[in-house]
Amino acid sequence: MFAFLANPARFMAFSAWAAPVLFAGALILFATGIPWALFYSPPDYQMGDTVRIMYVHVPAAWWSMGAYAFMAGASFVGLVWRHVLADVAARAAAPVGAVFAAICLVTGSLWGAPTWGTWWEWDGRMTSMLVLFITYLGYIALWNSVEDEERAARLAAILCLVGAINLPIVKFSVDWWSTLHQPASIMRSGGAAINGEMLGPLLTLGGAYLLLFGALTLMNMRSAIFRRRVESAELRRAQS
Amino acid sequence: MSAFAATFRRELALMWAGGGAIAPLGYFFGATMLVPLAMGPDRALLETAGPPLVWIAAALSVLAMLERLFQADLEDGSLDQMLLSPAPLEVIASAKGAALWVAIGLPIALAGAPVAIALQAPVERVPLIVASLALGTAAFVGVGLIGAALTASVKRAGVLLALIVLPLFAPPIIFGASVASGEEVFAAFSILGGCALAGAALGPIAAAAALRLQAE
Amino acid sequence: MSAFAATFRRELALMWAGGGAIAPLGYFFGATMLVPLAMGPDRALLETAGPPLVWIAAALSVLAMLERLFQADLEDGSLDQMLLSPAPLEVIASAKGAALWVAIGLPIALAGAPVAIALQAPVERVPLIVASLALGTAAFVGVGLIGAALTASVKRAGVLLALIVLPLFAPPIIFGASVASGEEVFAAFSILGGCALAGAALGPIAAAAALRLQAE
Amino acid sequence: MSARGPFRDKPQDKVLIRVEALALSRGGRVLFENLSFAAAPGDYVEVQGSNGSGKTSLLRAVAGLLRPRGGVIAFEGAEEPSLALHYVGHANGLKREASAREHLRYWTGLFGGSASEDDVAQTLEIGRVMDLPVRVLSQGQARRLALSRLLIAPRPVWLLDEPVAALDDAGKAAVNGMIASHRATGGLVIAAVHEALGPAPTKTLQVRR
Amino acid sequence: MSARGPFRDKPQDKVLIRVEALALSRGGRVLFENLSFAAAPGDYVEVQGSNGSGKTSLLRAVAGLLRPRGGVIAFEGAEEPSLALHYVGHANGLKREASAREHLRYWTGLFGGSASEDDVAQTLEIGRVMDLPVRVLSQGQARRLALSRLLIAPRPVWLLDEPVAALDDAGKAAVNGMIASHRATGGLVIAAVHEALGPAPTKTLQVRR
Ligand code: HEM
Ligand SMILES: Nc1ncnc2c1ncn2[C@@H]1O[C@H](COP(=O)(O)OP(=O)(O)OP(=O)(O)O)[C@@H](O)[C@H]1O
Ligand SMILES: Nc1ncnc2c1ncn2[C@@H]1O[C@H](COP(=O)(O)OP(=O)(O)OP(=O)(O)O)[C@@H](O)[C@H]1O
Ligand SMILES: [Mg+2]
Ligand SMILES: [Mg+2]
Repeated sequence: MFAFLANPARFMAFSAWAAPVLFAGALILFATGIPWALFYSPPDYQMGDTVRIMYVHVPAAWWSMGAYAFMAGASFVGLVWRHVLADVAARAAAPVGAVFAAICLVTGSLWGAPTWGTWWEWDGRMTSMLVLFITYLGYIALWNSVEDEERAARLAAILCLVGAINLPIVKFSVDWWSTLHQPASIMRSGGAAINGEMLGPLLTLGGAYLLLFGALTLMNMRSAIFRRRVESAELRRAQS
Repeated sequence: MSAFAATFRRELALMWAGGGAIAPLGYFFGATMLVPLAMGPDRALLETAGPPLVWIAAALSVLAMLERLFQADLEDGSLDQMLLSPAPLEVIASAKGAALWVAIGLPIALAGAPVAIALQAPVERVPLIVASLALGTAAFVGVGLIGAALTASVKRAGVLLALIVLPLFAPPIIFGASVASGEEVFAAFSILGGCALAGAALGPIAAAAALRLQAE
Repeated sequence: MSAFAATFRRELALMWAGGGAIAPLGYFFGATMLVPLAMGPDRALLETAGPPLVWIAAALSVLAMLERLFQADLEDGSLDQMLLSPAPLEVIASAKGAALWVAIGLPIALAGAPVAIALQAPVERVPLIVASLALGTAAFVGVGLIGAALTASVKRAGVLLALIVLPLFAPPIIFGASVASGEEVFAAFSILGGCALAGAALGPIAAAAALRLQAE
Repeated sequence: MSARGPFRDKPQDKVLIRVEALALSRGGRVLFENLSFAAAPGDYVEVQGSNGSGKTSLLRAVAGLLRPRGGVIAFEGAEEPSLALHYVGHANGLKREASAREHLRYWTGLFGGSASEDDVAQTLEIGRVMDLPVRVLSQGQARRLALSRLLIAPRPVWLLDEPVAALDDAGKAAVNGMIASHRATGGLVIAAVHEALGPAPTKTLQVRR
Repeated sequence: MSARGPFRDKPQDKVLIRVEALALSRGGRVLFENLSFAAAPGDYVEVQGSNGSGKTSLLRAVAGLLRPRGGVIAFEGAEEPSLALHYVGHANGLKREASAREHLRYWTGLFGGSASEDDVAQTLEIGRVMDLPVRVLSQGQARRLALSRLLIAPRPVWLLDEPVAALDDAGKAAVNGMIASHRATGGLVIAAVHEALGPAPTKTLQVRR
């Protein structure tokens, strides 16, 4: 598929209908997932209704890591095969991933207040998530502070690959430091260990976040490509 | 436009050239983030050690900007032009100081709020911490001007600078930290204000005197 | 003399030009000196908070040296010469890293002993702290090379650099601090060693890749 | 370049420079001793000498940036000594990240000038790069920007250290034009050069070790 | 300067440079397009053009420091491409705090040279300042030090950007001598200049916007 989309013109044609479709899909999943999570799923026997924050928190956590993994893949492709579209994709995904990471941090912190009695603790998972968030900021800042786009793309790709070391740390932090945060109960070997009635809305919302991520990234990519076209048209006009 | 305004404007633009007002905060946030990483998540410990550490981070953030403050001017020939300007060098030095404070002291003071909370300071003390950071960074900048001017012609000045400046940072840190931890707030505040005033008044004068010796 | 040796020697000489080996320590001692000032003389607090803070000071000392590591080379034209040298840029970058570590990592590790004692660490733990600081600063330098190379052409790079580098400093700090406070020493040590190795191996490669993009 | 430079707005002081028995040393080594000369309004003094002979040091001493080892340097007729001179040295005094326009604006504030940026830019033909950061300017463009300081605020004495280094022929002509109109209004120019600039010097100083 | 330069120790590669349809752009602006030329061993190519026309950019592209927008730059006959060239640009590549001698020693290691420091210093007449830090050198002395890189290790191609900027007459003569003996041993020189150096160029490139 990547080879197919590698051509910017074909990509523009594809994304012109793919982005709205993904967006619509995301809306539908949100429309089913949110009421399901808020009204039709059971409260937790320990945490009561606050457990509903989970439906925002956990998908955001998943896809902030997913977005970074996507960026790392795209950066690799961009570095090795010098593919412009890969650079654009990596850059386009970053703000979305950063917002997901911020949502995860904020909701986690909101959730922590009633359940753990603290807004913030420096446990391994929270810390590594914060590190991931900062890495996102650094990545975006690096892109913005180098003028030449091609150079910015390569520099940012190097940073992205180096920062990818943090992903396994986020994922496995709960196993390495047994502290406050929940260990993985869904994505773990041996199958999910969570109440099925909670699993349904959680997975629905996970899908909704994914589609949203896809839609926003495609839209960012499209606007970046449009901007480049406008700029090079202006350049040509200025030079003729 | 006066020499003060022109210098202030240019310095601020140069300091912000990197990435807007967000930029200076990175160092501060970064430095404070290291604290709990290193100390572990022990809540009680953070609660006592945290707020003072905000002050250390603020001091080091200012310090990080000082090394090249006048050194760069010396190397690229800008210092010659400042010396030849009809405006007193004291005015120019204080414009540089003011720009430094706006570029880094003020954002640090504002950023002090979330950081203090993350480091477990009680919420009602946060406005006090912000105000004291604003005063304290002004004192740091005043003292820092002197150190930066003294070491402008020294190779790898950074460390000599730290040796000169950090002892002078001590009083604001001590009283700032005591504001942050809620002890004798009023007395500490007035001393902090005194430090800031003294720094703002004496810093540019001493710095100008040192700078006049640096050209050759 | 090989390109590695020549670069190493020159960089070391330039870093020490300021005031001999004493110089880089000033920042470190200064930064750690601020700690008791800010926290007050409470012995129990210092005992728990002190050793980790040695790590923060070490991280910030390395950070302070990074901003101009490659930026100065880019501005004065030295980077062009490095790119044109027949020696691989990776070798040159690692020579710069090695010099940085000898100039600042090693002295900090040694200085860690008196500082840890001053901050009330138990004496029998001091050799461990020294060894872990030596490993940890090596990891900092490796990561720092990457950050410095990525930001070499950026205006006011300092803060972007901190943003990029400090998150990657987190693992050595966490495990270094756990050595300092005597928890799970063996596991922490091997992870620290891993960080140092990874930094020393990957740092110069990534830095060289970034540097090749910086000339224009 | 416009014949009526922007510096013509105010009539300027007529300043006379008198240097007597000047001795300079650098790092403990004596560069020269017993150099005397005088320069009057309208004069163009050329300083010549081999590399390292002390031309730059002489100019910096006259500018007051380098303390002489001995002798007298007097500016006579300067009402306000701090408004007496401009110095353009080897170092351009530019910041890599600031644009040409920002530099002009800064100097206007620093030196109290009233010249229009665009006039100045036109004289030195840097209009096209006014909004680029200095980092990307070519060597000659940066030198022109440094020279544009001369036009920002009027000063009777110009001290120029190899002013046309890195300039092309058009640039050299522009500098010669600036010097000519400066002298015509009673200005005084001392320039250190390796190759004669163009105008016949009223006086030539040979700096020799 | 000694007729037998220190670079004569090994016989050097004969390198031929072929540039075809070269197009350069800076910051999105095209400097020139469709520049072609070839230079053979013994050639001296002079690059001319006004300030900001792209001379420096051309040299940097040939050195491989600037990626061209289009076209071909080929070094033919270079056995080891990384040993093909020396580049002396506007920036001297010197550290303020290191002495001249330390620089020569560093370059010897960096470029793998075998020339004696003192021979090199003698050719460029900087022997007297060898142990001073660059910070205190005069402009011309620093430029001479930068040029001494050319003699540290043999390279068939020399790319020189205004090599004699800030040099006095003796310095210019020394550079001309170096170029002559380099060409005599099959070397190739491309120099960007504002004023012809001295040797009659085999080829003159006009860079024009
Ligand atoms: C700011 C603080 C927090 C951060 C940064 C954070 C971060 C994360 C991350 C990164 C994940 C994804 C784990 C994975 O898929 O491997 C996650 C999952 C989860 N978090 Fe949090 N969290 C925070 C606070 C909380 C709180 C306060 C609670 C509840 C008491 C909580 C409950 C959960 C649960 C139940 C999961 C799902 C675990 C799973 O099934 O994998 N989190 N969190
Ligand atoms: N600290 C010092 N110790 C020893 N010598 C010094 C010191 N500072 C400067 N010098 C010497 O003093 C002289 C200064 O010369 P100056 O810069 O005035 O020369 P110049 O005539 O302008 O030369 P150029 O034509 O190269 O610009 C040089 O020879 C320099 O080496
Ligand atoms: N990022 C950029 N944006 C716009 N223009 C740029 C950028 N970078 C370089 N330039 C322009 O490209 C040209 C580069 O010229 P270059 O340095 O090659 O000139 P040159 O012929 O060597 O001039 P000089 O004789 O002054 O040394 C200049 O006009 C410069 O302003
Ligand atoms: Mg000179
Ligand atoms: Mg040029």
